[in-house]
Amino acid sequence: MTTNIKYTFKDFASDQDVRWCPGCDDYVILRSIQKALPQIGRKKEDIVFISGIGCSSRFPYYMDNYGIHGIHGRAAAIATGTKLANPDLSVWVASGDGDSMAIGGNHFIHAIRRNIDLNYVLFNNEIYGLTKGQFSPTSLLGQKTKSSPYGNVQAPFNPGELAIGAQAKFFARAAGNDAKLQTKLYIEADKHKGLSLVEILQNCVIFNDGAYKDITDKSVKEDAQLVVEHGKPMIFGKNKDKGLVLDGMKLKVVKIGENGITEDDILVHDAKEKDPTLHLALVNLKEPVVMGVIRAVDDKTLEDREAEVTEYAKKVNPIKSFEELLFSGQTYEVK
Amino acid sequence: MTTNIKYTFKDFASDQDVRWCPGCDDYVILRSIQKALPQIGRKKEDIVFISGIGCSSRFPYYMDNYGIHGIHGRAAAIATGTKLANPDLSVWVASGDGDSMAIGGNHFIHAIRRNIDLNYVLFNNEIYGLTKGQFSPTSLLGQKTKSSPYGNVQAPFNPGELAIGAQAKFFARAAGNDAKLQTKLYIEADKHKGLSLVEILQNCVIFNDGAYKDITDKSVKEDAQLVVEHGKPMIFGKNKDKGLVLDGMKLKVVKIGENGITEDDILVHDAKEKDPTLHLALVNLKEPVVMGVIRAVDDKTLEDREAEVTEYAKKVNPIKSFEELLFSGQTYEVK
Amino acid sequence: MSKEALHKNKKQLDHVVIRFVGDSGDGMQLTGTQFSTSAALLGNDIATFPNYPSEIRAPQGSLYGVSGFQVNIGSNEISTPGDDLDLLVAMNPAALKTNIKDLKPGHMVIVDSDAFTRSNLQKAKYDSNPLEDGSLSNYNVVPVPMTSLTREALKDTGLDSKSMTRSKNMFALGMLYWLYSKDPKYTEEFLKKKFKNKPEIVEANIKALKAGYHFADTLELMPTHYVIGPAKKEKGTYRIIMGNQATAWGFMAAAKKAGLDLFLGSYPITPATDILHELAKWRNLDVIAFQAEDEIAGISSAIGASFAGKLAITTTSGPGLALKGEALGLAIMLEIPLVVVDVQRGGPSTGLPTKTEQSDLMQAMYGRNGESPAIVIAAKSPADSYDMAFMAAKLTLEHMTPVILLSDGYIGNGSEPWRIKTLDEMPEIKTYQITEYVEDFHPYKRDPKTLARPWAIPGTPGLEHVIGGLEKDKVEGTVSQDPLNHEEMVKLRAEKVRKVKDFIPPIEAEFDQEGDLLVVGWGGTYGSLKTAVKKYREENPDHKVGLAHFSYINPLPHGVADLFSKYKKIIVPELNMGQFADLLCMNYPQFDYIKYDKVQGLPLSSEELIKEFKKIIKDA
Amino acid sequence: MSKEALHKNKKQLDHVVIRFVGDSGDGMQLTGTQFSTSAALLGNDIATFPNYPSEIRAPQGSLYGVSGFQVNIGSNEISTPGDDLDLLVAMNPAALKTNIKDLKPGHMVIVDSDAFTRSNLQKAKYDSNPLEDGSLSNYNVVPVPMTSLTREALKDTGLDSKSMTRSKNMFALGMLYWLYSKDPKYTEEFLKKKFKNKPEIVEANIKALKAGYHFADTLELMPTHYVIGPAKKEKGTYRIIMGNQATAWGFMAAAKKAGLDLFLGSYPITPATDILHELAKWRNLDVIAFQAEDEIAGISSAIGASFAGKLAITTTSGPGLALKGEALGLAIMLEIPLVVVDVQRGGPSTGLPTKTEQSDLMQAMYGRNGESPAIVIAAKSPADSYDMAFMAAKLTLEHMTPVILLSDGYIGNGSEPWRIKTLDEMPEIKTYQITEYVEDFHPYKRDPKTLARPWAIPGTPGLEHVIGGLEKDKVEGTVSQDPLNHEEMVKLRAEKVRKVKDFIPPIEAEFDQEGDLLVVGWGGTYGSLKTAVKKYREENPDHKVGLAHFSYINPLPHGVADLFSKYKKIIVPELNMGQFADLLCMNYPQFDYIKYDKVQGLPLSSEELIKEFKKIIKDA
Ligand SMILES: Cc1ncc(C[n+]2csc(CCOP(=O)(O)OP(=O)(O)O)c2C)c(N)n1
Ligand SMILES: Cc1ncc(C[n+]2csc(CCOP(=O)(O)OP(=O)(O)O)c2C)c(N)n1
Ligand code: SF4
Ligand code: SF4
Ligand SMILES: [Mg+2]
Ligand SMILES: [Mg+2]
Repeated sequence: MTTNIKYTFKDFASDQDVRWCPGCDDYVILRSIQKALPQIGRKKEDIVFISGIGCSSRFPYYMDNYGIHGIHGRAAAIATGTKLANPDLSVWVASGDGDSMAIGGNHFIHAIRRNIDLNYVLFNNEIYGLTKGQFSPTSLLGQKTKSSPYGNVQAPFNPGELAIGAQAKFFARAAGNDAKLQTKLYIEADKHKGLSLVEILQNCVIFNDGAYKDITDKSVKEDAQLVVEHGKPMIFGKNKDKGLVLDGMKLKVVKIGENGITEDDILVHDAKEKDPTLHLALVNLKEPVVMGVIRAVDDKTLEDREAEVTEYAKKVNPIKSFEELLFSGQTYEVK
Repeated sequence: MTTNIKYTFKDFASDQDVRWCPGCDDYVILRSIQKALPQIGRKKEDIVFISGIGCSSRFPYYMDNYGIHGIHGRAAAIATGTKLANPDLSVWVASGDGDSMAIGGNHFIHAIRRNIDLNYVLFNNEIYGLTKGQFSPTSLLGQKTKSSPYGNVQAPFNPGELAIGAQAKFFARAAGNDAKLQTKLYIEADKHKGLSLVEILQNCVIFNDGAYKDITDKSVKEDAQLVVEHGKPMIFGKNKDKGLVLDGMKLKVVKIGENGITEDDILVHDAKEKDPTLHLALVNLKEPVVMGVIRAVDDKTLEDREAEVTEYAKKVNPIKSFEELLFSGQTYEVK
Repeated sequence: MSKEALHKNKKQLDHVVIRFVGDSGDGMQLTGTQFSTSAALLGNDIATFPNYPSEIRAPQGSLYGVSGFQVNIGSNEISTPGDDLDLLVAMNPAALKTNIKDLKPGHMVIVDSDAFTRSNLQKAKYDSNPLEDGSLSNYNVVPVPMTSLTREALKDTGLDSKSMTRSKNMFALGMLYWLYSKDPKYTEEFLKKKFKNKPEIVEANIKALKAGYHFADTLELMPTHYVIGPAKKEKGTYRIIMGNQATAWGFMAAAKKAGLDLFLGSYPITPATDILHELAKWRNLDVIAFQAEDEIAGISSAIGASFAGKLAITTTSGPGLALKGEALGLAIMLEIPLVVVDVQRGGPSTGLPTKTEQSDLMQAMYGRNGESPAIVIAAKSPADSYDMAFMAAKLTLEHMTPVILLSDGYIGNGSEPWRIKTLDEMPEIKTYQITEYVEDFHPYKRDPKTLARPWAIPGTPGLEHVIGGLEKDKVEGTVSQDPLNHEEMVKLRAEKVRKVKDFIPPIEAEFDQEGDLLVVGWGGTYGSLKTAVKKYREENPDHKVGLAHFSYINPLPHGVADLFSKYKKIIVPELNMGQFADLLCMNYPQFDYIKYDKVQGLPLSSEELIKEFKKIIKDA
Repeated sequence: MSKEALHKNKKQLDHVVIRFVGDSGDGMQLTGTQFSTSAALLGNDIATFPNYPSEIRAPQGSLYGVSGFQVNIGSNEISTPGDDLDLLVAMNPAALKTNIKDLKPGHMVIVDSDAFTRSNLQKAKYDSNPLEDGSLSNYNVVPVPMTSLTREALKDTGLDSKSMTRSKNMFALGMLYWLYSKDPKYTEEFLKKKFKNKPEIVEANIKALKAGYHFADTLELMPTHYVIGPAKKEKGTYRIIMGNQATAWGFMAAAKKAGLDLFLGSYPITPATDILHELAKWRNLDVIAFQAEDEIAGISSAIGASFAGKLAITTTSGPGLALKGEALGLAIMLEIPLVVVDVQRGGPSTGLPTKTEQSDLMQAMYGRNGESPAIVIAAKSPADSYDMAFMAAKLTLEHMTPVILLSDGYIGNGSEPWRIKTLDEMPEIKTYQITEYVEDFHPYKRDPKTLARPWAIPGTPGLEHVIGGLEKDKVEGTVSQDPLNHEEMVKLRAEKVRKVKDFIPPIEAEFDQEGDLLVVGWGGTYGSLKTAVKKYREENPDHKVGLAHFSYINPLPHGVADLFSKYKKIIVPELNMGQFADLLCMNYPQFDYIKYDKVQGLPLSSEELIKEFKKIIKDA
């Protein structure tokens, strides 16, 4: 249910002290969501935040909405129940890379394939924060952590790639320090019907500080990030002079103005293309890292399909009430 | 360890009665593996089959090798332990679509991303067989089963797509009734170092009979299937006159001889291309369905990386024995 | 003997135990169901139990592919599908071989003699034909060439021979109807309805049915037929209900009664899956049956749905319950309504998945980390599953803490007549749900009577709050690591479960109210125990034996010590290694408990129990 | 008083309990570790316990961000980190506020007075400055401007002010060294080694350390200093060891002793993760520490590794054990060696993850479907974890059935001196492993002594076989659904565990061997119980009190009933709601057990125990 009440971000802040480490990107995410919600226009009481366990999963405590701080890895499964039970709610998941892709990997991919209408915020800091610094399924090969003192040997997932493999219809990405883009993406995520996955490249200042600095530092970010927008050419760079073109099946960075390349040669981003091939390439691109809404394909949601099937059952099932059911089929009287 | 012993397929058949339903494709898979193993040239005692629970997971009982019939969904995790414990073993996983992608989905994607050298045979019958016919994560939308009497509302995974999302380095596919191709693929799977996933489109005669008949029936299969081979043009059809070309980022079927198209225009299959984009497109193609080794990219295996790290640890760790460890650091005498 | 004479030769029986056995493809389940349904419709009390092979469709004629269906019909109260058989119907050698040991000596076995081919004998690992080698001389063997007789009867239908053969189960059924003087009309009606779009099938089946009936009528090998009079049962409308179906319906009834929708989050597992199948049918009646990706997602989705205000349940069997432990702990910590159904099967691990056992009791009590008490209750028969499912829902809603409902393969798959209980007959269910703003709301402020907390539902303005798995402040529910608050909360959660004692019926004994021996049971063994005690008392009228059957396990009901002290001996028969006896010992160490444990994947038989009772009373 | 006089004013103490508290960033863990290590190196017995906040790095100065480290050092046997404090060192107002209640009245609290700024006082929710408002008049408050004194001392180092401030913990440590007459040389050595590439840090820290030492020496506020003489300990080489580290090493020792490699499959969870961290370091010593995607994969990979011939273990805490239940059932069914370590924490659900509890005992016993008995043992102290991990490995290898080893956050994170036990001192471990062809191999043919089965390893020619979770034939291990075979197997698996009784030491009592009261404990409470019983007997020499501490829980050791019958009363103090008492009651219902339960996330204190003992003995 939408609302006419004019909220400010403060309306979404609970009275609990926020207990993340000073400097953690989680603060930026919190604030960005609190800023997005008034623009989304849903009633406070219709919004639910569900999380697992991890630093990131403390999130619901800091929101003044309904919420469950669940158990490790099960946020998506819990949220699925909440959303199926009441499709009118706006259900958000807040979950870390470990929570979502280590112990919670199965629920993660299944929620995605079912296209249930959740807004899923993935706090990817490439580390287990709460348990003090073990490698996660997104940690880099060779990364030294408490549980990989000689370097991590387990090749990482790329969350967007995994999501596309699991049939994701919506995938967006933003840097942990980019409050503005984040706010925008949360609004887009909410607008999109179906599971909206937003990956945040979140810096953990304590156990994996600087993991993204080559992408997110002020000094480099404009050349290291390409923020895509549906319908717009994929141009980036400090001077807005770089862009993507197709080279066979691969993406290539070109410079506008060099070798006769003009803006018109640059690929125009189509987030709504059903075929995931190009989106996969975008998701996997390393230089630049692609931010923004990479994929946003309309499709039926799980709830839509549930509703259809319910309608159908109502039509075809001859039994119309529980009492009728009790007496259906072969019964007999004892007198 | 390879062997000089000349086995026949009978050497790999255990003394247990095979108890699948008459007509089940599982028999074909069993026989094809038993035929592949003598050609692989590994010693019987070095081969281990590990499974979960399901009709398909009864597989190890019928092989005269070492084996574990595990618990539902955990085959990949158990096999990971076995292979890490002894990389010299040839470790095979036999698992159904439910076992691998419902309850076992998490272990499935993690085994893939780690690229541990398992040969993973996925019996995909798009149904839960052993529990008598509920929809599985690969069942079609709308499919009526015991647990979806009004039609399935959960959009299916495509196993190859999910695997590529999880960083698969080897993916192959064959029809359940195609013993010859299967035998070949099992041999290829074994040759490949790293996780080799072989999806079998397996017909369940009891609960999902005919699920693949439009692809696998004798009468249609040559036009419905494209069997790819590395380095060969992707040509198919009863008359070998159809082929794939690239149309932007999409695959298109063309007819050789029409519109001036010659064999030379047809895409040559490169299973070794690291970039997964084209492989994803092949995996997702519906008409024709692509069979054979779609992706086979060389990369380090988990065991390789474990071995490297062990070497490294041996080099850098100043403590060379457990006794030394006991007395390392600050100790003191009480007299 | 003339036909007329034959007809007069009717013998009155008060009950009879029959088992139909054949290949998975022989239609034994249908035959058994039809026979028992007709009997029930004609007034008998009945109890039935199917016995599936663990293979889906084993090779024709193989020993492990034998499928069976047992039925006990009687003119007085029937509590179990019966122990030893009065009649065996065996459609092939494998079926004969695997079942003959259960037939009472001297009793009749009807076989399809056409099926005793050399190849079938070999598959059944018979060295010689048992119909000929005298090995069955202890039994009254009635060989009937059912296959050929059926084909003969259907030769004019135009069906192919395979299709004709498929009707031989109806031929067998017809014989049985004659033998037990039952009118085949209900089966005819059934066939007409079931195959209404395939008139040729209806015709063939009815023809075969009649042929069997008439064949038996004329057959000299069957000199007698039997009458089993109608049972005295409470007045009302009845239907035959399977345990799993009754469980499903019990929850539906509770949801209606509480004014809530029903949400099931489940993952298929034998022998619980039928509850999922059943509930999946009724999405037009406000039931969401969500098949999740695994058991953990099953319970987790139910937790999410409960938070959103549904009556939420999750169904499984032993291995699945093991997987749900962590999430169940969360539900206990959250203090939300949730029912977990465990239809127990043979363990440990995958164990004997299609067989029955009661070995998950301790798991239900303790299978979670930390101090995490749950209400644990158990159904005692197929029909009782309706009441206990209803009760599970009522307790979880009225006490705001999870309930585990234990059933088992035996009662889950078994069926019996059930006097239909409409919603009017069921007790009220009051919930703690709040869906409108209230002043002074505190998520963990409790109702002193039950210690239940309010259940404010998302969507309700002004009551926004967050619940979670960390220990929480005893009123506000916010995270609290305070030592004394934790201790208080641990005790509150335990006390909340203990208080349920005041809301459930006290334990009572059936039969003798004091005396030599108290038989103590719980869950699905009720029918066996009752039959055994009844028989024992009939045979030993001067021995005083009572039966105390527990439907409520945690907390135990009031009155236990009082009752136990009235008997000289206490025996606790269970289908496990004595788990309930151990629990009793923990709670009432002042009594001696004689364990009687059976772990064979089979129900208790009255014979073995009676033997044991005798021994104990003699020893006393 | 002259300096000399001061120096002479040394007081002998037999033990002292000190707690260092400050912000997470204040280095309290290092300070405490250094102090206790030095004390140990200088001959004291010690026990330590860290107390981390549950937040990673809470805001500076906040109440929930306080990090602490407690140490008990003594000249006689020290069994616990101590109850109430003799000395508190508090680096800021929040640290003072959250810890002062544990300081004994009249005792000394040293504070960094520089940290008592208005902003810090506010963050600590003090209305007025406790150093000034008289609220601490019950204590001996020693305010020291540590921050400024440290900066002053380091002003010539060229460090920036933030870096200088960071050394104030060394200043505090220096004061303590003087106060307890300890030579700071070990810390100097430590600093030189630890920061060998940062000489400026070494210099600054040593300067601060010395400054603190000299400051205390001159300070009039500290008129006395203390001497704690060396403790009498068994001869040998010692080191200070943390419980989790000892557990890791115990398994390494067992693997070496058995001639096997060690495989750990684990998923991080507080407070068990340090075992994973520790083992991950030693891959050069034939240890594979595999961090899996979740707990289920952790145990499953260990099962796979065990099948392949490794000594396989999996480590976790309560919620993780819940998740492992199903797979543990498989391991029990397979009859393979496997150790599951549960470092218990406060439950239920996520509970109090950083606090200690003993509430997983019942879960360890029963947290699986079906009849699935496991061997359950428990470590009683940090150093004992080495022996019990070794023993867990020995039992699982010599009996071919899984073992659950219970530890807890208190002993897992605690540390104490440990006389290093080399492999020579450890008992032999014989395995049932077969790696070469043998005639007449049957995978489930048992050693009659232990009922263990042979452990034939893949790669061995001619012994190919398949094991699985379905019930199996008692000799061949092939699938068997036979009812009597199942019953026999259920009993065999139980008997196998029961037989372990003959291979473990019988229960014995410490202190009085009969008399008024037997204190019964298990696991990590040993130190607290021992301290309490010792003290109690000192205070009440005519009361006879014994202590029976259980390391073996399933099976219970021989001699229990005999021992219990020698005392008038039995008390069972536990950090749960009486789970062990319940188990005892189930096994030995003839005794009355007085429960003493504490569920606060805290260890037992000797004071509370002594009070309880008194009450019981008086009531008797
Ligand atoms: C069942 C269970 N297993 C393990 C844990 C321990 N644990 C808590 S959070 C966490 C990982 C946190 O990493 P992530 O999800 O990336 O969140 P972050 O802290 O980095 O935000 C782990 C392993 C737990 N609480 N429960
Ligand atoms: C923990 C657990 N949950 C559920 C089951 C029940 N179960 C056994 S096999 C199976 C699914 C089988 O489907 P699939 O893996 O596709 O194998 P198939 O039988 O089709 O070959 C299920 C749900 C189980 N044995 N254990
Ligand atoms: S540990 Fe890392 S992720 Fe967690 S709160 Fe601190 S900075 Fe953030
Ligand atoms: S049920 Fe289906 S998958 Fe299972 S054995 Fe039969 S045909 Fe094969
Ligand atoms: Mg993380
Ligand atoms: Mg399947």
